[in-house]
Amino acid sequence: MTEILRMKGVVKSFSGVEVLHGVDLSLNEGEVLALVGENGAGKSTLMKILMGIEQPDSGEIFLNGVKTIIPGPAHALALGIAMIHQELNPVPEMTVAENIFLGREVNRFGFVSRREQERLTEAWLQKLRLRIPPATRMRDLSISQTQMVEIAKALSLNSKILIMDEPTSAITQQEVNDLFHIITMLRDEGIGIIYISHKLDELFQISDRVQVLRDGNVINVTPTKETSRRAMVRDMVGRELSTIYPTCDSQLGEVLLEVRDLTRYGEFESVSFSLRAGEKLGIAGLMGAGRTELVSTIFGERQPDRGEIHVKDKVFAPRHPNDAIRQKIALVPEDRKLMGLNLIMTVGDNITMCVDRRESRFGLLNIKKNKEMVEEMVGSLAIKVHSYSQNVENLSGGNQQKVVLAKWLLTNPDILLFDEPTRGIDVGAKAEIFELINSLVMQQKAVIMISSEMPELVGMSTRVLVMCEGRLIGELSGADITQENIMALASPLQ
Amino acid sequence: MQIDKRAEGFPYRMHLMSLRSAEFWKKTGIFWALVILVIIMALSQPAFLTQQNLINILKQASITGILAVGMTLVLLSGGIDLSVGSVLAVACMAAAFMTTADRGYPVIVAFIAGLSVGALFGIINGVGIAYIGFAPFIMTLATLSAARGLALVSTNNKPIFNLTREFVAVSNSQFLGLPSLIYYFAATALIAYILTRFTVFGKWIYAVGGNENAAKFSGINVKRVKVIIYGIAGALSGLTGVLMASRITSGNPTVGEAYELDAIAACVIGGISMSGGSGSIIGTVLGVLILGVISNGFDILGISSNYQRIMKGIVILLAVYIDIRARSAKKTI
Amino acid sequence: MQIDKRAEGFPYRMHLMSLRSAEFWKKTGIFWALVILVIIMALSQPAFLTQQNLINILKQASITGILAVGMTLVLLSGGIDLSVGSVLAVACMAAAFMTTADRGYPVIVAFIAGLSVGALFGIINGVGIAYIGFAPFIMTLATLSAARGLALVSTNNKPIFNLTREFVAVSNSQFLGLPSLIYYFAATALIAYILTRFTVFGKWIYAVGGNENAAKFSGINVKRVKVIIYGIAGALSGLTGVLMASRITSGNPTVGEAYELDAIAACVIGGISMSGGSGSIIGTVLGVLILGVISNGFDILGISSNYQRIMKGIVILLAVYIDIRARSAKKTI
Amino acid sequence: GSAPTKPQASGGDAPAPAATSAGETSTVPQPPSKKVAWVASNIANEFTTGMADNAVAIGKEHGWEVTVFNPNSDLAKQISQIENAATQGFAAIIFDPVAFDGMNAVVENTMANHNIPVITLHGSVSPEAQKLLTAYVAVDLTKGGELKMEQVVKDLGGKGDIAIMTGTEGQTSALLVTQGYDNVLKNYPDINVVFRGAGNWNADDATPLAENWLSSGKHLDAIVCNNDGMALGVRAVLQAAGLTGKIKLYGLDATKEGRAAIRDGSFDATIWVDSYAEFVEAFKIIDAFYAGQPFEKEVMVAPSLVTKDNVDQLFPND
Ligand SMILES: Nc1ncnc2c1ncn2[C@@H]1O[C@H](COP(=O)(O)OP(=O)(O)OP(=O)(O)O)[C@@H](O)[C@H]1O
Ligand SMILES: Nc1ncnc2c1ncn2[C@@H]1O[C@H](COP(=O)(O)OP(=O)(O)OP(=O)(O)O)[C@@H](O)[C@H]1O
Ligand SMILES: [Mg+2]
Ligand SMILES: [Mg+2]
Repeated sequence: MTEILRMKGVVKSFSGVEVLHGVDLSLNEGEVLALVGENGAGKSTLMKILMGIEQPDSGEIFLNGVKTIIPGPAHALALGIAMIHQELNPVPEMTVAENIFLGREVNRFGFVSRREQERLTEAWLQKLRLRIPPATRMRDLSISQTQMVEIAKALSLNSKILIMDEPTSAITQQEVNDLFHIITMLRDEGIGIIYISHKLDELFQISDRVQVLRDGNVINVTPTKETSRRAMVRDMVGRELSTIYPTCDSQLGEVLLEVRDLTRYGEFESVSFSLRAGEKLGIAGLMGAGRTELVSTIFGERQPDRGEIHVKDKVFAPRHPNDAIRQKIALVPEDRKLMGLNLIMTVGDNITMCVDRRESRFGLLNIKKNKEMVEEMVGSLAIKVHSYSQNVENLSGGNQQKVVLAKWLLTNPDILLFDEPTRGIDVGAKAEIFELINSLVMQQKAVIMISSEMPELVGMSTRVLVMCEGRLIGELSGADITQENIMALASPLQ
Repeated sequence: MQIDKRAEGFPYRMHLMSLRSAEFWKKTGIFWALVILVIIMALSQPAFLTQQNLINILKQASITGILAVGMTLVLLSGGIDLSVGSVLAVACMAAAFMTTADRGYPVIVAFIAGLSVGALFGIINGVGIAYIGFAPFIMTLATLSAARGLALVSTNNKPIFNLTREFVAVSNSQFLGLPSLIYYFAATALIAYILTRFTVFGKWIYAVGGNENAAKFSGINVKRVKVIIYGIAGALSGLTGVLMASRITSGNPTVGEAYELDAIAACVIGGISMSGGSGSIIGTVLGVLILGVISNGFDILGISSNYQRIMKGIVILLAVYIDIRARSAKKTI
Repeated sequence: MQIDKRAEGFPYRMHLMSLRSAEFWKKTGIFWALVILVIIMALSQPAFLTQQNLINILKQASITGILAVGMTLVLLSGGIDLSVGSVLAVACMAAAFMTTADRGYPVIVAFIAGLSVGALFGIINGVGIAYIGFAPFIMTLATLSAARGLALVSTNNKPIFNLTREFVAVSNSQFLGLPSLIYYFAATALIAYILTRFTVFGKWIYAVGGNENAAKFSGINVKRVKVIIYGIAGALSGLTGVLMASRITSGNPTVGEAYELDAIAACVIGGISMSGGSGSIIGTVLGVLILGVISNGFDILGISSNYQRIMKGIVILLAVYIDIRARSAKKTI
Repeated sequence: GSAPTKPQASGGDAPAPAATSAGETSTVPQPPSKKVAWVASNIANEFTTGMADNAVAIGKEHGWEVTVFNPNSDLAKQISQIENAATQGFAAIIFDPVAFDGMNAVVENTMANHNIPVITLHGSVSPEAQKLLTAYVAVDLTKGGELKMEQVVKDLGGKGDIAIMTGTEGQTSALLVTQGYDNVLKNYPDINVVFRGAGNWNADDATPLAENWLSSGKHLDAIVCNNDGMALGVRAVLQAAGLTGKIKLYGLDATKEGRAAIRDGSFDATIWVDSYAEFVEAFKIIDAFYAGQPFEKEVMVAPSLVTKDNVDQLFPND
């Protein structure tokens, strides 16, 4: 096997803080290298350096043994390096085809050959078994569809080195399988792939070697076959972690939330269910099943066309999320960048956003109390920040997600709606979040959890609702909650 | 072609349908606003609908129109260009300087002078914004001030009179019964339409405005794209300067004051987003026509200019309101 | 309380230090630009640094200053208000109308009239933007046009004069050796500083400007917040109208033309982002002072107004450049 | 570094308002510097540029160094500039007010705190402020408007349809000139004003306005403009429509191009204001002030009508 990439002693600091302390990395032809580590370990930063998006403070990059300087993404692309970015980067007003061919449009004398582009796009989408018309605008896609398009885009670049930074964080099992199929093909063609993910099962399925980063240092590099899940987790978090799905047996209490015949045309139809105190209700479904729309309607972000919501036996017709917050409902939205966070605001300000008014006196911010609350949340969720007055923008993806969680926990809600709460979160943190969810239900709170990760739903839920095409198809509880059962219900083709 | 089987299902199909009709409404909302406006004007004052007057409207809208086309490119890329009016004035002086009867250079020299002066300012704007990192607002505000100063300094405030007949004919002649200005506008709009709709560079404009990071990560030289966009906008301001000099038969350093507001207004009325990445040249042209109809119609109705200001504000809002309603129509279907 | 143990380590402390110095530079870049500007002016013209002249600068910057404070709130929320100059004119007419010698209402009536007229326009802007969905640019452009028309129509273009002595004293008196206008500006800036820094509402302004969607999901009534912001900006324009009427000892419908550009420029120079969510009132105040020093200093140096325009453009860019360099300094530490 | 604040020798309540209290040589004020401020109303067109040139040239002849301030028609800015000039130790301030009524407070403060001559020129200020001023040199713009409209009436034989194009609404000079038109028009009911519109003093706004008037289908015999700049814009429209001579055209200012237009018949009349003479008067007053000699407190410069008949006589050097 020939080595096609070697990074040597890469050091990188932001605002004077070193986040990579001399990292080495090597990649062979036809190999899948898994890069793992906690949130904020520096995985994305290392890859951005390889893409020329960030410049290293010191260190060297060798491509096929030749020392190379990569001043920008255009250069990296020209060298045959492509990347699926962790943070999705669609151009919302442009079509799928235009996004995929952005920067290298199929053209004749400068005129875009739209048909040809869409034809090629169609082909790539089919490889991923993605059924989106190539002329659809990106803004009309759901987050998972967007992710798939970005994957298609990176694949279509036909590069020698392909970086995938958490490509599966927003897609369902079916799409993951399609993706892995393609990864295997690419590997066999001799392409080197760097694969970053927090879903450890995937790594064992797909990777040849694993490199673990912790706090900007390389902890371990081993062939995947020679390591175990347990060892990998220990390397990542620096301690033993027994299980990520902690058990708890909470008592079911009164019905806190009841939804009857809730409908928004074109999004979901005639959805009815109830939720009890102390319950962990999972909602499963394929992408586009309408789960996000359902919970945002309960949260008052949009209004139903038909049907009723009851909270503690009283009719609840929220006009605005604020009404929901007053009823002690919280929603951790699926897209943290779009709906969860103010990226150009500080960590502290984001965390206290929902409770500022509650803590204020005469409209003045209670700065002291806020600081205490922020310290408490940062501590209890182990959010990795340099300072509370750091902009959220510069946090690693996982830590951003924790900030959203912190913000909602502070409102002390009774009903928590989690829409993909563990997206992009590392194993350690995932376990902490599940621990947290358990402690919440132990306090007789009710939790709804939407997740596209079946094991998560299986591991955590006391009951699972399955949605398909906007309708509630089935309900599973107890021992019936298995991946197979969920998949069987969620798939519309049967 | 494979089509998603689920697409046959009820909610999805409805969704597609509503989307399609929504696109239709979205694109034509402002068109209907224009139609309604024209009908009202025609009913209030029969002279409005005469061929001569309609030609007048087009002619008078041409200069703002060309500026608005340049502005569209800039807005699409997520920027703004406040300097267009001042750059117009500099180009106006330059063109007039070249074509005074005693100097008497041919008309083409005036065009070259005006366009290059304009492009130069545009490129300065672009470099300041893309390479040095000035906010577009502040960079072009500085150019607005400096270019106006330059226009005034060039002749110490005095207009340049006595231009050659040939040059005066540029804006004041007719071709196939239509004033030449209309052709300049039409050609500019058409080229810009093709540029934005069908060319690679056009896609890059939308990409830079829609998501600068995505553009950068896709290997687009965002900085160079910006410089070119501002350069084009500058050159178009230069073009209007040349046409203006011919139209007012003199080089006047005070022309074009506050034209940037009209140009931006035309774009925004036409649905160009101020935050970049969405809108089309067709919208801009409709916006230009709406502004043109308003100002011509009110003049013809003999409404005093104070009341015109009040009405202009209200009519612009009404037009945009019709557009907003049309756009949100998809939500209520 | 749990604190991340890693935070106690060496890198964290170092980071804090460097952050502090980066923050320091970031916040003070434009301050140093102002200092450098003042030094240059003082060296070129000793009369510049006289106490009397410095007071003059503050006094003359006050009206733009108050407008800029209102504009800051609007820009922070991700909007823009082009109507401030026109609203100023309407309020100026209203205040003058109340205090003509023959009507002779007390001064407070003029303030109430001016502020309410301003707030009314502001609320109209806010409702149009938040509830109907007009783009801020187009909504306030319409108000710019309509309000100016209204000011002119109100007395058929004629000024209102012969105001009471008490009212004239509002802007033309001194207190503790300083012109009263300075106190109005200082008070407005101080209140706005407290509002933006220490109140819940102030934080909501940033939240709305930074990510409107996230703000909505956090339970903030985004629409209401916007209406209030535009209302405040309108009321502040109204206040400047009252002060202006007193300063010019008459109600004049043409005052305040193009003031919106100066107000926005002051904000942008001071580092307020045009896309909302970041910046501070202190920056705005520094921006106002920079513009004030430029216009006063150039006059004093006897630079002809055309060259002033050129220089103004260049100096604004230089000032912002110093700020940009200071901000990026953190990257090279 | 501000000027000494001696009590003002001349003033509105002095029994002989036309002269300083001469004789008390000990109170003859000393000029604080050799600088004189000319605070224009704007410097945007040929006429106002010419004024600034005249100010500098004539000031120099009288031994003053003239600094030109341009508030660009912004009233508040003009007030600021007068304040700055006063505190900066200028020996005299001459200004052309942007607005008639806007200057009371600044004139009052300046006169109270600085013992320097403050003179209005060309435009005028309200009576209260005028009383306080050292002197004023004024042009009766209303008179100019009247002269011109009389000529229009004469040219049309007392009957016809006209359009009036004003400068920017609300500006004093536009108001005064238009007032002059109306003073005359009220005596001639057969002159019908079909349109009134603002051309904002410049050709680029005048052009489309005139085009729209013409395409409205209404009959017009004459277009009367508040200044030559707008009339030149209208001229291009008339020429393009082949209506030169059929619709009479009137300007004001008698700029160089305006005079040429009178000569070639494309303008029918304009009004001349002699800004050179105005500045000569103003500097005479300043000199007399610092020499402790008496001077005229009010100087009126009459505007004159310029037509084809007298243009060569008035401007022999063109
Ligand atoms: N532009 C930036 N400015 C300041 N700090 C930054 C910036 N980008 C990254 N960081 C910091 O660098 C560290 C590494 O971030 P990085 O995004 O590489 O983590 P990661 O390993 O990809 O984590 P995750 O699994 O959460 O995506 C984090 O502490 C982050 O806060
Ligand atoms: N921005 C949008 N514009 C128009 N339609 C949309 C948009 N986003 C989603 N939809 C449609 O709404 C429906 C539900 O989509 P959504 O992806 O939010 O469901 P979900 O169950 O939350 O799935 P996911 O697992 O992807 O979060 C789908 O029919 C989808 O096509
Ligand atoms: Mg990452
Ligand atoms: Mg979803």
